[in-house]
Amino acid sequence: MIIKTISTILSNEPVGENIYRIELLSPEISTASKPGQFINIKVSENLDPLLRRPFSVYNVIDDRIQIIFNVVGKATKILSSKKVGEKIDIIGPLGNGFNLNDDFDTALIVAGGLGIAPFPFLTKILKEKNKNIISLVGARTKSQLVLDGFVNVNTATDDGSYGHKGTVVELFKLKVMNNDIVKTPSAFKVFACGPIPMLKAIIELCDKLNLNCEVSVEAPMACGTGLCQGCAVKTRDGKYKLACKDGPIFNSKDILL
Amino acid sequence: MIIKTISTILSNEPVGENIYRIELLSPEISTASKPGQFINIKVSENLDPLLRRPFSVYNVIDDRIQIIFNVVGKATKILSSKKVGEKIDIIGPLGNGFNLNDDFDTALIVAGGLGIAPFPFLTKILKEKNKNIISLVGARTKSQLVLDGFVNVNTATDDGSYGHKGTVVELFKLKVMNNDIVKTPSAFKVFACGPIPMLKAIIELCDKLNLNCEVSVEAPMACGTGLCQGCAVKTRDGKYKLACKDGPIFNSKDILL
Amino acid sequence: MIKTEVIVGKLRLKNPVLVASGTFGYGDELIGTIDINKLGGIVTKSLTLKPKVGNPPPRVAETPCGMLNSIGLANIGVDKFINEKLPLLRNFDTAIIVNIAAKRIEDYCEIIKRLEDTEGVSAYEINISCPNVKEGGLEFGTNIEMTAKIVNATRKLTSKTLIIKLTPNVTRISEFAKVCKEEGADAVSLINTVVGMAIDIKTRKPKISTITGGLSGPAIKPIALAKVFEVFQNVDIPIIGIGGITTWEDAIEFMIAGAKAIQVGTANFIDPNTPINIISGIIRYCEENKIEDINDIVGSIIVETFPH
Amino acid sequence: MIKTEVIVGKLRLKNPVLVASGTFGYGDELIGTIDINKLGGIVTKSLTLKPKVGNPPPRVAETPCGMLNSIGLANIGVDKFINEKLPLLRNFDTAIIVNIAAKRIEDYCEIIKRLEDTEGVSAYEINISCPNVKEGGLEFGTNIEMTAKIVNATRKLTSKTLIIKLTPNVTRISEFAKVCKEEGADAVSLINTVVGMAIDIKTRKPKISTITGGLSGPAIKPIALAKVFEVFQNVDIPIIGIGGITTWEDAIEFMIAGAKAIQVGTANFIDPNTPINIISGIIRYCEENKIEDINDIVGSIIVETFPH
Ligand SMILES: Cc1cc2nc3c(=O)[nH]c(=O)nc-3n(C[C@H](O)[C@H](O)[C@H](O)COP(=O)(O)OP(=O)(O)OC[C@H]3O[C@@H](n4cnc5c(N)ncnc54)[C@H](O)[C@@H]3O)c2cc1C
Ligand SMILES: Cc1cc2nc3c(=O)[nH]c(=O)nc-3n(C[C@H](O)[C@H](O)[C@H](O)COP(=O)(O)OP(=O)(O)OC[C@H]3O[C@@H](n4cnc5c(N)ncnc54)[C@H](O)[C@@H]3O)c2cc1C
Ligand SMILES: Cc1cc2nc3c(=O)[nH]c(=O)nc-3n(C[C@H](O)[C@H](O)[C@H](O)COP(=O)(O)O)c2cc1C
Ligand SMILES: Cc1cc2nc3c(=O)[nH]c(=O)nc-3n(C[C@H](O)[C@H](O)[C@H](O)COP(=O)(O)O)c2cc1C
Ligand code: FES
Ligand code: FES
Repeated sequence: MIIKTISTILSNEPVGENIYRIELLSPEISTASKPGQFINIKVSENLDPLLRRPFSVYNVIDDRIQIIFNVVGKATKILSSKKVGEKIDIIGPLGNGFNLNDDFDTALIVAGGLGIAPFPFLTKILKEKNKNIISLVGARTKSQLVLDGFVNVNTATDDGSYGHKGTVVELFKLKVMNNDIVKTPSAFKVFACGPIPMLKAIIELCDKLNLNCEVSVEAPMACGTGLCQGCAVKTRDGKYKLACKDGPIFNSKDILL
Repeated sequence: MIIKTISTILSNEPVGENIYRIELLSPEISTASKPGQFINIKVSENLDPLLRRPFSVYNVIDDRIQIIFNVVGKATKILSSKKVGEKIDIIGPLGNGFNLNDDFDTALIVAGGLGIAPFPFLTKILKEKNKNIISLVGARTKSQLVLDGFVNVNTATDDGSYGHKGTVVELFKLKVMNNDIVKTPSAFKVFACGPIPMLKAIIELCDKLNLNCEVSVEAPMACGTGLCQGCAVKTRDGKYKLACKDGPIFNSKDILL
Repeated sequence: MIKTEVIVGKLRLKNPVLVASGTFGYGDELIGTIDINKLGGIVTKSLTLKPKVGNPPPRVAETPCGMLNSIGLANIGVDKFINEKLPLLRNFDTAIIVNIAAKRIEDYCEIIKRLEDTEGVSAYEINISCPNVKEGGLEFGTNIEMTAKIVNATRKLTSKTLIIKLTPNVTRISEFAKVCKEEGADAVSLINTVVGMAIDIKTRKPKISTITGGLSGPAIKPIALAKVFEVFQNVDIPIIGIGGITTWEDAIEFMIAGAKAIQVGTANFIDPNTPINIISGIIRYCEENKIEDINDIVGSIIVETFPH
Repeated sequence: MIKTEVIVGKLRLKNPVLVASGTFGYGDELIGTIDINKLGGIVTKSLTLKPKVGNPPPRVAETPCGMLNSIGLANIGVDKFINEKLPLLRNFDTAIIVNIAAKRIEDYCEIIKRLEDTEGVSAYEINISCPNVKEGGLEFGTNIEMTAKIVNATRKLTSKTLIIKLTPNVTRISEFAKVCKEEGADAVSLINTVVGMAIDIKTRKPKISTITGGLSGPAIKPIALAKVFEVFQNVDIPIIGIGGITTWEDAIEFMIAGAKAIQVGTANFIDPNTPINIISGIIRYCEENKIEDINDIVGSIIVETFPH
């Protein structure tokens, strides 16, 4: 069920370099959301920017929903300047969300850059399910690391300003090799979100190690609701799936990035 | 000299039904402005609305400039919701302004609806020049009459809720006929601003009475600076003048509305 | 009570507001989200004879007040539509207009034959104007002889309302509309998307995998409106207006310019309730302007001079 | 130091950023407001043989991310331009490209003859694509034989750079560019405005006195870019890109698509400093991307497949 609602902004604050977190009042969407899903926001009443913009559900707290975003273009710039009390038109929850019914003991969360977005909510639900969690979070530099809502965190920064110096993929390799994961792969499930090159690398590693892995995939979207067929993601059998409906969460075995 | 500046909004308040007044800090434009001129405002940093919107200089107070406007479409809606302290991109002062060098003792100001806009500033300057002033102001209804800055005011409302019941044109006829204007037309100068049908009627009457008359003409504008040739106003010799450069103030003898 | 029914060919629409092909799936995507029964009609995603996976990503990109798309007619194929979608759609009290695309005339015909054997199709819209497929598509829609042949061939196969969807990417669209009329089409719908392009200056690659794509949305509204008026002035055939319609005011503009019905496309992506809001807006406009029959708006433009 | 000079025909431009015809007056309007010497060049308002008063109002209307205009080539005529404007313009260190419009081939020729006798003209831009005049204008620009004749006739009269300004309102713009090349034109500039329309639903009258007008502004940028790329791919002739360019990023997009120079039109109305800002933006882009010569951007698009 898709819910369209005019939601009130409860807070909007910078939480990192060029990174903002917005909290929205939306009882209906909060209740209906699952980790990995997203909401689609119309940031302006005018025609520019025209289309809605998709943002992962960062967290759900009672009747409130949070998003976190990087200011990269005009819509995110407008969002970053929204004031508390302003209203905003949102549709959600959209997409499929992570599958938590697999048989695994330990969740291995891998986030690169704003790929952190879906994980505080996922972490919360995993904790409720008593899963072990290992979090690997990478960013370009310390000021862009936002670690709220993560547990058992290992960090990597490109410039070495915090944690491991290097990418989160390298960190993943390190952790996986020094761990018993390679011995008992079935006990683990990887959840990854981040830029396409990072996801590609993680998928390749998971393929090699035969690890169960789900990734959150970003694709340019026009509708977010399955109407336009715009958000195609290539599948391993040479067809396409829709990031907005069949995804944004895909099993790594299904897709070809 | 055209000045383009990013100006701070000092106040924005409703002053009538659907009517707002904004005060802007702009020392350069304030100093340079003459009554009858206008400023051209980019209300949004985004591409919709695209073009600037022209507004008469309502008043100048020291280093501040005021405009007054009716909410009629998307740009004026956005303007009405601007907060104190926000910045706004303006160009001005534009256009020619009223000619106050004519030989007249008494100014007869005629304003219909938001046609009041240029007159508080004009009134101020006329007072400095020790002219007599008679003001005729018309609106649809009382709640749309904004009389600040006028002196010696006679009002008309379509619904009779305040002053004469009827149009400002009727009021003009009444006043002119009951006055010595017809006898000594050269002592008077009419300054009119309002909707086209009103201006047409006033011009016709002034023609008949041989009254010196200047009108402020609104035409759809793209640039406001003489670049586009968009704001054509027909002249009596079958050519066109530009409302933004040759106007918006025209002698009633020159144009054909 | 405002009379909102309009007639296009043999097709009675309870109101003039349709949803455009490719912007509403097969009509089933939003069941439960919006009240389908309120729509004048649904135009399905273009169906081809065989299923098509469509073009590689990226398939969409935003442009000023518009968007580019190159979906490449990704669709489930006519048979699956008949078996899986049509049975659902039949239950709704709205017109089902099946949009058809093909690479060859024979394929257009074969699709119609298969659909003629089923229940629930109200009319056909023949897409000869998709800019995003290698064969068929624009090549047909910019070629007047080919247009004539397709209309002629499909007309023979059905007595249902036959609507031809035209492309704006031609010098004189009214010449195409004229041929459609001559060959027996009941109506034309215009416009399909305008060929457009965008480049990512960081990668220097086109933002759409097929380099160019189809431009839609408010940006093209003035273009669409001019095309509608051109056809209205020059050809006596019912027109369905499409292009950037986002508000009820937009819809009224198209009707004043000569459109008997309109389709909402890109605006569905922003708000799936757009068509419903447009319907109520039109009714309000009629009430306020004391228009009893919506048809009185159609072509009611007041012009003093004539365009050149 | 980035090399910003580009060469179009025989014309050396110190940078690729020009202002478009009809959006910058005769170049004298903004003297004192912006630094004219920084511009790559000025394209004048279209000049006709005799002065023209232009079309009746309303002449402009805003549309989503764009505007319609129907100025009707209001201009002071070539003689007054030569006597009153050119002497001023000559003083600036920028290319002066005189844009010419006419109803008859002989008039195009006569205008060029008069201009050939004066000093200060850097190049000609022949407008065969104005949508807002009854004769000439679009009728020329959508007719390939007429296009050939005009280029042929004007080419004979001057050894200066001859640029032909094309209309997007045709099925295949590259066919027109090809003819221009064959007849000896040095370059093509594209695009002129797109035919469009808007209606005031209160009065049911067109918002533009001539019913249709020319659509310009960001809305048409994707269309213009597709046309530039179509010509770049198919015809070996220098291209000047025009259409919706508002930011330096837009300008870079056009250059990547194949434009050697670009013109800023509607954006001048919003901010007359746009061209200057674009020039500095392009230079910054070159610096950041270690591009030493601006010409290296031209046509540097990376494409895997080819458009259809
Ligand atoms: C399912 C989904 C969930 C997302 N969740 C988040 C999130 O939680 N936090 C967050 O910061 N961002 C998220 N994004 C990306 C976010 O939607 C874009 O950053 C946003 O749309 C940019 O809008 P803009 O107008 O500011 O930038 P634009 O001006 O539209 O673009 C600026 C730059 O970002 C790129 N870009 C724009 N949209 C996308 C996109 N959808 N995918 C990849 N690149 C894009 C453009 O190519 C351009 O380089 C998500 C995207 C998807 C599809
Ligand atoms: C020189 C000049 C001075 C002006 N001074 C004032 C002023 O002091 N106060 C004020 O309230 N308004 C003034 N106006 C009119 C003002 O510019 C328009 O109301 C404004 O541009 C509307 O913008 P919008 O986006 O809100 O409405 P839009 O959505 O653009 O239009 C809404 C409605 O207003 C009409 N409209 C829009 N622009 C104009 C125009 N320029 N002339 C006539 N009708 C128009 C449209 O046709 C439409 O019906 C002035 C206009 C000019 C040319
Ligand atoms: C994502 C997308 C997919 C489309 N798919 C089709 C299609 O399959 N068949 C078709 O005839 N038109 C298709 N169109 C064109 C629309 O039906 C419509 O003609 C066009 O988008 C203009 O209308 P709009 O501006 O309201 O979107 C598509 C448009 C979009 C944006
Ligand atoms: C108000 C206006 C007047 C124009 N006048 C002319 C003209 O006289 N001659 C001409 O060749 N093009 C004319 N044009 C077209 C522009 O030069 C340009 O080709 C077009 O506007 C597209 O560019 P833009 O989107 O940057 O404005 C005019 C455009 C506008 C908006
Ligand atoms: S974004 Fe439209 S189908 Fe996924
Ligand atoms: S508004 Fe452009 S010339 Fe007057």
